[in-house]
Amino acid sequence: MLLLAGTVGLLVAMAMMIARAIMGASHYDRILAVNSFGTKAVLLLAVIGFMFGRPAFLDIAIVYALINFITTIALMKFFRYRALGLPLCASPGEEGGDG
Amino acid sequence: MITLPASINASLVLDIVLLVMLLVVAGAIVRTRSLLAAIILFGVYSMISAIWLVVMDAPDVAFTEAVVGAGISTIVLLGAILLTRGETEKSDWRKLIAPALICAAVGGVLIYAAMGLPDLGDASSPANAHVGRAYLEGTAKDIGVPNMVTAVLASYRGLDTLGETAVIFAAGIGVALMLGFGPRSSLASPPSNLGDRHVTLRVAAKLLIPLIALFALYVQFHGDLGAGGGFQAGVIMAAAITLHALVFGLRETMAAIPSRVARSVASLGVLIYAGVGVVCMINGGGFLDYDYLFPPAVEAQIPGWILGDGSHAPHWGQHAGILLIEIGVLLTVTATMVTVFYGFAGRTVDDARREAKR
Amino acid sequence: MSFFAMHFNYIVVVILLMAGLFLVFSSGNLIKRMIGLAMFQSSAALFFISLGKVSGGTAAIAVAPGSTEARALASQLDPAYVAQVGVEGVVYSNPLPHALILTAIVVGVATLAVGLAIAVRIREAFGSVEAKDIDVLSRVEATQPGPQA
Amino acid sequence: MADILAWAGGGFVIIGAALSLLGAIGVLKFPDVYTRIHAASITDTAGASMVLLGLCLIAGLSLTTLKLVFIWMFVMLTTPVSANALANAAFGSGHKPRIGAFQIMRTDERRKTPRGVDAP
Amino acid sequence: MIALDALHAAPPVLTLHAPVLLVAAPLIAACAAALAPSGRIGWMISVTGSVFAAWMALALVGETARHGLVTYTFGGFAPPLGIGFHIDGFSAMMALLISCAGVIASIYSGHALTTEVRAEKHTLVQAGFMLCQTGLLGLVSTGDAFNAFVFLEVSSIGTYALVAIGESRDRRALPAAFNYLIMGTIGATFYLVGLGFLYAATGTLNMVDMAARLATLSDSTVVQAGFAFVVVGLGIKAAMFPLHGWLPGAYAYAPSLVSIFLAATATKASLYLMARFVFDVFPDGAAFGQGFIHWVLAPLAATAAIVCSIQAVFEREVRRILAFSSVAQVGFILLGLSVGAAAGFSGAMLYLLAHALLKMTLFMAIGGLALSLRFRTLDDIAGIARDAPWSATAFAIGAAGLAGAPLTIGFLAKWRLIEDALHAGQIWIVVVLAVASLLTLLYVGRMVEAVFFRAAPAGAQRAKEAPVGVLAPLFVIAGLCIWFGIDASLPEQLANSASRALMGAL
Repeated sequence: MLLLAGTVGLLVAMAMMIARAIMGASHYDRILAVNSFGTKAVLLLAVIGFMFGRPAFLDIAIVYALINFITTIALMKFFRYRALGLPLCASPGEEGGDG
Repeated sequence: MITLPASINASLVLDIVLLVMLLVVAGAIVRTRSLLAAIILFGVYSMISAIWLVVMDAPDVAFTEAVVGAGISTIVLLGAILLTRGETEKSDWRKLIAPALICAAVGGVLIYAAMGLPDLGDASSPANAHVGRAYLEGTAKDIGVPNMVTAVLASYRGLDTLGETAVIFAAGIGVALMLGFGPRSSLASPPSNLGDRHVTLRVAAKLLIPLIALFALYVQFHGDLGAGGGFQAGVIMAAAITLHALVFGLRETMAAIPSRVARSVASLGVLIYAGVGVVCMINGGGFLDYDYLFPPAVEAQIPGWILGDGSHAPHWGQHAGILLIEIGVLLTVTATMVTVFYGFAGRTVDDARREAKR
Repeated sequence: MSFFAMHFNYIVVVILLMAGLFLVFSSGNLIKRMIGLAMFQSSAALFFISLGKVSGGTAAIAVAPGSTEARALASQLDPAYVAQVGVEGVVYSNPLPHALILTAIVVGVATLAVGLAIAVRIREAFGSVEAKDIDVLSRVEATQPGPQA
Repeated sequence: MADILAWAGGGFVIIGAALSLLGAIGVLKFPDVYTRIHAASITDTAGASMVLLGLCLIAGLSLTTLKLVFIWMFVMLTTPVSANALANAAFGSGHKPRIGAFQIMRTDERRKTPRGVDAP
Repeated sequence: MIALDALHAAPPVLTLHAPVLLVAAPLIAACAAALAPSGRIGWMISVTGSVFAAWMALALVGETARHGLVTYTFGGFAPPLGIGFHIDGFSAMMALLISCAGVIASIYSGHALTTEVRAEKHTLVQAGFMLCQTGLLGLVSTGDAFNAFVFLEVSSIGTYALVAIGESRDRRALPAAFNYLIMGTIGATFYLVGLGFLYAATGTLNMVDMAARLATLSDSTVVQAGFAFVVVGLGIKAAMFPLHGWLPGAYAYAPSLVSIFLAATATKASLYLMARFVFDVFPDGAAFGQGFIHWVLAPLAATAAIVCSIQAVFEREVRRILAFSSVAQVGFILLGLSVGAAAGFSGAMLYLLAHALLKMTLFMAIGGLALSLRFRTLDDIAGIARDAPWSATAFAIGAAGLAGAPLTIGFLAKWRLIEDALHAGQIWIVVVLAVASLLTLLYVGRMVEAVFFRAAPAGAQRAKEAPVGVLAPLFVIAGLCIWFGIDASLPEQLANSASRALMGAL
């Protein structure tokens, strides 16, 4: 029962994230919304697994957390550098840039 | 009349709530004119449908949808709009009439037909009662792995999965044919005009990449016990490599895994899969009949303790066969996804201009 | 009302299918068409998975018969129902559609990758990914090279 | 004993969900990207910790707990990092915060960027 | 000419496994070709794989002629639990057609690729080509409806990229490939949705089992929707009349290797699957039954045969003429199928074989000319017979066959088609066939006139005769067109056995 309440709370939070992702304003807001949505989805998956009596599904939650991170980095990189293949700094040794 | 307990009602409610969310997001995708917003929303769409799949008792599919829809598709789409343009033009409403009519016609037929479908969750519907039930009852006896989806996928319908691997391989070939094999212009140059260091990100990535790869292996070898399998593991492995490329640059990644190697590994994976089938055939069975994977003399030598509660016949061949073909799938999928990423990320607008002039 | 709830999945499937198809046909932008195509394909996935659901079922990953987990799962259901549709005391959903849709999703992502790769090349060759511009350029091309154009 | 743990676990899950909900309200209501990132990342880590702690209590000691701990580590590692990367990217591309030290903008500048829409 | 049931092409061990070797050989060849160090070796691998597949197909033709039906079970699980191949005369004929087209096209590709595609991509093109062949061969052999979907997609995804690499000759290949991809995927997904309905109604995916269960079911909206979506989906893939929009572009702008192979096989493999569903899976009465054939299939096919022939008459680009003609010919075949329930399918089958041979000849002759000359319209190839007499001769043979000139297989096939229609008492079909044949004569006449009887425009680029590597497979095919026109016992045996297979229940 308590888990059900938790589920409902998370679902409402996710719905709000969807609203933010649709309204957006800037693309950074959208990325934020997706990222936060993903985190909540991870939690929801974990809770659902317990609620349905199959906690073995936590693997999916792990995958979610992971993919969510990578997608966020890719999106961030997309906006900042307009290229996916560039390194994030000059090279492992020296840190380039002028401020 | 059987009364439904609370958990079933909960799952029905979850089902409906998630589907409504899905509809809302789909509507937003149709409406938005910004391609980026559409892509981001499509990521959300995949995430919702993955949660829905868990609610519908399909964790394996949810796994795949999560790694494919939210992961690979988003990254590939991003790569594609980098090389194209971000906005769509507003279309004239008169041009929307014909598509709307076609869709309405198709939808009308479908709705009409769907009303004749059995109720959701009807255990006695033909779909669930005939062959599907036979798999539920037969897996323990025929194959001996707990995950019945893996059993169906890898053994009962192993040929489908061979075809699926071939499809992935074909996609890798297709993308390589279209976009080439990785960077031609200098991608080593850092974004020097931006003063970012991203120390946190680099440290975190260094920590995470081995963990992700490890997790991929867990998913791979846990696939016949729980949700997971070669395809999912392959995409996760490719995600680890993608993360490396995103943070440290494509040059660094390609120094470790050249595109030539990636392509060879992709075809190697299909060869392993087909090879298992051929070995079974040489040993006297049908193609992909894993029970014939080991000649009887060899099978007799395998000690009983390797797998075993002894509750069912051991099925060494089935276990080994599924393991081997899943490795084949893993190799093909990882290598193909990496090839696809190289194709999209390795091309820059400069390349495009040069190619256009040629 | 119950009929509606029990067919709600199919209705959503149809709406998503229509939305995807509409996007494919109405959008001038090739990338957006591919997104529509992906949505369209995913609706087929939703359809199959809905067909394979069994009320009160659990994922088709065998639970050891007689274990605590199995008993906990069965305790939520009517014993008569479990005896009728369960396998060794546990009710499972149908694994076949799951296996099929795994394959279909893979086909979908393969299509997406190839389609986007072609779209990128189109942009490079024509300078646009709007179907309108491409049509115009193609038509011009069709009349150009012939000596009596 | 098990009952008490289950109830306590459920309580933690609800607290976690409530935190996530609060964060979501923040993301919906706050005026600019930075405040929204702030709201989301703090409540996400805290909420996740609470929910996962609660689930740990319910699960008892098993492989499941290990996985929960793994998820927790993962969330603690990735959420702040992505929030940081996001804020970094937003700031680097010239988004101006609406409150705090950067609040004092010239009036003409403020007029140019309507509420909720960012400068390119 | 030998009788097919005396054909023992392969040793018994191979014959036992011929169904799977037929599909596995090109698949393994595809992997090997992708690993090959150079394009030349990739080409050899591809030829070897195709030849092996053709050998297996020949063995299967013999087997089916003797036993009527060859089944093969995968994974040791009998259908409907596992996947089984289900090869009868129709499948065997299609397998032989596809694999022989593969052999011819892959031999031809040795020369053609070097001028059409950049060297670094040769191995990949060969791999994609072999995958395409794998998919089509699997499609015609499998007895499992979902497995057919998988094989359909294996071949399609390979094909999309192969069509698109035609951009190096004409950039319009790219939008054509994209269109093909969109329409192809919509078709495949429609098929999948239809399959979902059929699965919901019957609970099985195996076609034999499905047919058996459908026969016991009363006609429901679910079954009808399943039928409709399967047919529309496959109709898109087979370029059935109003759904053929993708075809002209895809065939016209693809590299010649691809257009040769596609023109001979791709739409026909989808037609095969559609025929399986319409005539085998849905026995008379289920779904829309005869009503569908009489009121939907036949009229659409007739419209296709006439409208697309007219389009071909008014088209200026050579390859597009051939492509439109392909859509029209699909209409001919469908007309043949629609009278089949009454008069037997052998006319349609013969026509299918004939059209594959003739279109291959035409596309290959055009491809051979294109090696030395960039051309698009009929004007560009005016008078080319003086520069490249051999290619032009082969082209003329193909064109004559298409027009239905006596002493070619085209004449025989048309004759049989008309005979079948008369036998079924469908006079209007005879009229349609006659009108469409006249139109065919018109556009074929235009092409032949341009090639042979018009002077080359002054100052135009001169073509060179195609190299021997191209002329050899070209003349093999052109020779077959004539030989079968004189002694048609082999194609007739194939067509009759296919027709029997389709007439009898699964």
